[in-house]
Amino acid sequence: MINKVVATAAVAVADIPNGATVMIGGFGTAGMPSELIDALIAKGSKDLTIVNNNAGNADTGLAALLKARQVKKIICSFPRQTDSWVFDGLYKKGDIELELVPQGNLAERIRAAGAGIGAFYTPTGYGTPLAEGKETRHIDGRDYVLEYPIHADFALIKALRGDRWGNLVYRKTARNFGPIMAAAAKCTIAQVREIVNLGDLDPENVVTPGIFVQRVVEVPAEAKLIASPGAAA
Amino acid sequence: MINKVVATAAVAVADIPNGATVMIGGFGTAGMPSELIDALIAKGSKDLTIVNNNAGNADTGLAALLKARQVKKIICSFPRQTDSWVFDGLYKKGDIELELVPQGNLAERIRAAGAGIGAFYTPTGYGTPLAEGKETRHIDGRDYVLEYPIHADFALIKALRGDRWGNLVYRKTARNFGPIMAAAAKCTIAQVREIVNLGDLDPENVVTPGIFVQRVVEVPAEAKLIASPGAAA
Amino acid sequence: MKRFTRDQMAARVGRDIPNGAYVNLGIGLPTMVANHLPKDREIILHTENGLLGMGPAPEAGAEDADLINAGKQPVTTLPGASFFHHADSFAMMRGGHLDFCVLGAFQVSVTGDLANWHTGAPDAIPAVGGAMDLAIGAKRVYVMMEHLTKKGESKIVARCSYPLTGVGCVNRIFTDLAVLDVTSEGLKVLERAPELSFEELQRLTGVPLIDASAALTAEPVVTQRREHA
Amino acid sequence: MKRFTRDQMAARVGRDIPNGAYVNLGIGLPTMVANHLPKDREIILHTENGLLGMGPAPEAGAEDADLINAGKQPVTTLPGASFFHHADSFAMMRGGHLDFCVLGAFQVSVTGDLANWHTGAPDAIPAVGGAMDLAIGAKRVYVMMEHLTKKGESKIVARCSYPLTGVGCVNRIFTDLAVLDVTSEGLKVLERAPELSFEELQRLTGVPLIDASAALTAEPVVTQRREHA
Repeated sequence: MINKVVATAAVAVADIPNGATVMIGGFGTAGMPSELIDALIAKGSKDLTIVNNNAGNADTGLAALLKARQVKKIICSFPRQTDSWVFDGLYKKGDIELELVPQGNLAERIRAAGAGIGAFYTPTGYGTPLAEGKETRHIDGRDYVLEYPIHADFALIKALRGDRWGNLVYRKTARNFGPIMAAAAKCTIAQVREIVNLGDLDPENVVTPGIFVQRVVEVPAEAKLIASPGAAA
Repeated sequence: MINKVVATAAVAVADIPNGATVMIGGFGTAGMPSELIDALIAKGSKDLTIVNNNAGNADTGLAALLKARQVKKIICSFPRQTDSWVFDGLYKKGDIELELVPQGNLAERIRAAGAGIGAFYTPTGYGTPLAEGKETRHIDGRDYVLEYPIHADFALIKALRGDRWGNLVYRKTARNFGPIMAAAAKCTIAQVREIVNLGDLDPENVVTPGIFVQRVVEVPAEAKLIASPGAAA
Repeated sequence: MKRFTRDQMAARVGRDIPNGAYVNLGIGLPTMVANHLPKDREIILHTENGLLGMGPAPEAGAEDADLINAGKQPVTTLPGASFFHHADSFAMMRGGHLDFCVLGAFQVSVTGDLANWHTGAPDAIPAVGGAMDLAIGAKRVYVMMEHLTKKGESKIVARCSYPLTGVGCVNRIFTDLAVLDVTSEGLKVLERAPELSFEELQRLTGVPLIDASAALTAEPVVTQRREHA
Repeated sequence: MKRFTRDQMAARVGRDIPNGAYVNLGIGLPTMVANHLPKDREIILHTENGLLGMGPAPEAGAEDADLINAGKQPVTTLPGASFFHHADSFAMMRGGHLDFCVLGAFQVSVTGDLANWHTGAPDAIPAVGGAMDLAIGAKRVYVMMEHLTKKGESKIVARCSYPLTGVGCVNRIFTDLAVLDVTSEGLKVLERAPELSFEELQRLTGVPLIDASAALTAEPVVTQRREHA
C-alpha cells in the first residue's frame, strides 16, 4: 500500500540536511507552511538555500528561519516588506546572499524544473539590471533573456486537503507557488488542514497530482483569518 | 456586460479566414469539437494549417475537414491510425504537408505560445531524425533541442461547461489539449455541453479561466458513449 | 495651475479601460482605479498572486488570510472568478492575455522605457516582485504618476536615470498635469490639466512634446481589445 | 529452447516494478503488464493523455468516450485518480517524475539507444506520438520485445539501423529469451530462458554480453524509487 502520510511535521522534515535547497510555498503568509518551517527550525539544518517569493514577514515562519541563521542564500522576487526586518538586518550586514528574480521568471524557472525544460527564453527583465550578464536572443521581433530552471532538494508547501497518495487541493490565493514547487523538488512535503480518504478528492479537481508529493502531514487550521498587509508583491 | 456566448457554431466560426492557423482540441475523438469542425467545413475556409494531436479518424470531424480539402498543412504527433484513411490518401498523393512533432514537444510548444515563452530547450527528440537541423545545447550534463512556440489564430475546443465570461471545465480525459490551446490562440472558441450561470463554476475548480476564451457556444451532449479504439497515441 | 487630483487621475484612467477588459492594477496609486471604473462596464481584475475576477475589499471582520491581492491586502471574489497557480498567472501576463495594466513609475522615457522598481540607491534592498512581468506583459501598459518629483523635476525624461523595469513598454502616461501617448513620432499630449497651456507643460516636462490635444473628443480614447462576439 | 511466453514476460516485468511506483505502460505488448502487476503492491498507472490512477478496462456497456488511454481504448479510474492537461501530463514525463515506463521496440543498442517509432521505410507514414517523450522521460526505461526478428536477426544490436527514438535511454531489456541490463560496462544478462545457455544466447544476440546471471537471487532486482515515508 502507498501511504505518504507522516505523523508529525518533525518526522516530515527529519532528513533535510545542511546545505539543502528548500523551496517554501506561500505568498507572504498565504500558503506559507508555518508548522513545517517551525519543524525545520527545530531540526536545525544549516546553510540552506531558500526559494520563496518573499524573505519573511515579522518574526515568525520564514523570518524565524532566517533569524535562526539557518539560511545561506535566498532566491526570491520581493524581499523588502514593511515587516521584513529580519532579512533587512542580515542583508545589510552581508550575512545572507540574495538572488533577486522577477516574480514571473521565478515562477517559470520553478515550473521549468518540474517540467524537465533545460532553459527558456523569457521577455521579462530584458534590458534591465536583472538581466545583466545573461544570454539574450532576438526571436520573431522580440528580445528575450535565457533563464535556467531552479531545482530543489525539498519543497515545503501548504494545501487544504490531501490523501495518502499525496493528491492535493488548495484554498483560494494560498495556492500560489504550491503546485509548481511540488513538481520542482526531489522531495515535496505538504502540510494539509485535513487528510481525506483516497477517492474523496474529485479527480477533476485535484490541483497537484500525488506524483509530485512525497509526504503529507496533517496540521489542522489555526484560527488565523486576518491577512497582515505588508508592502508590495 | 461581458457575454462571450454565441448562438450557433456557424456564427462562432464565421470569421475564420483562408490561410488561418487553427488549433483543434481532442485526442482522437475525446475532446474533439465536432460541431465546430462541421461549422468550419460549412464555412469553407481554405488553406488552413491545423494543429491537432492526430490527423483525423474515419470520415467525420477532423477527417471530414481534410476530405473537404480545406487543409494545407497539419502539425501533429500521430497521424497514422487504423482509421486515418483520409489523411493517408492525401499524404501519399502529396496533397497535404505534415509537420511531425513528438507529443510532449507539441504540448509544450503550444503551452509556450500561450505563456509568452520565446523558445525552450527540451530533451525530447535529441539525437533523432525529428531533431535534425535543429539547434541543440548541452546543459548541466544533458542534451537538449531548441523548440519554438506554436501560435494559432483560432482554437476550436470542447469542454463540459462554460459561462458567459468563458470560464471552462472539462470532462475526464477529454480535457487533453483544451486548456493549452485556449491560451495559445488569438481567438478561442469553445463548444460546451452546457452553459451555466456566472458563479456556478467553483473558482477553485475552473480549469480554463475565461481570459483565454473569446467565444462559447452550447452544443448539448449527443448520445455517443462508446470510444472508437484506433491505433496508438 | 490646477492639477488633476488623484481621484481625477484614477477616473481618467478608468475612462480608458473598455468594457470586457482584463486588467491588472499595480500597487499604490493604480489601486485607486478600481474605485473609478465606469459603472456601466464589466471589467475583470487580475491579481498576479493567482486570481481573476477580484472583487473589492471585504467588510471589516470578513477578511480571509487566504484571499489577498498582490499587495497582500484582503480582497473578495466576484461571481465568475477563478484561482490558479503562479506559473499560470504569470503566463497570463507574459503571454499577452491581459488587456491593460496600470503601473506607478519613478520615470518614463520618451521611448516608453519604464523605471519603477528601484531608486538605484546603493544601500537600498532591491525588490522587484511582478513589476517587470507586468511591464512587458499586458497588451497596453498605462502609467499613472505625478508629473514632477518633489524637487520639481520631470518624471518624463529623455532617458531613465533609474534602473529600468522594461524597455519601450509604456503606451500611455496619466499624470496630474496631462495624458500623453508614447508613439513612434514622440510623446503626444492628449489632454492637459485645466488652465495649463501646452507651452507651460512643455517647459515643465523638458523633453519634446507633440500637441495632439486638439484631436481630443468628448469620448474617451480607448483601445480595442481582442474581439469576442 | 523454451522461450518465455508473453504472459511470462509481462509477469517478469511486473516483478521489477516496486510498490508505490508511477508507471506508464506503452502501447502493444507493454499493456499486458497491467494484468501481471503483483497483487500485494499498489502501483499507479499514468496514461499520457491526461490521467494518473488508471484502472482496468470497463465492463461491456460501461465505456465512456471521454475516458480513454493513450491507445484510445476505454479505461476506468481508481480512487485517488486525477485528470490534467497535456502539458502537465508530459511535464510529468519530461520532468522525471515517472518511475518507470515500459516500451516496445524494434531495436535496442548496446548503449541503450532505442528505436521503436519508425521502420524507416520510405513510403511509411511517420507517426511518433509520445514515444520520444516516454523514452527520455521516465527514471527507468524498460523495453519489452521479442529477442529476434521473424527472420531470426537480433533486435539487440551494436547500433540501431532504424531511426532512433532516444539516445542511451534504455535501462533494462525483457525479451522472450533473456533479461538484460544496459550498463556502462556493456549488456549484462540477468536471466536466461529455461535451458538456454549463455553461449547460445550470446550466439543468437551477436553483440558482446556479460554473464551476470550468477548474481541473480530469488528476489526480483528492483530499483528504489524516490523515497517517501
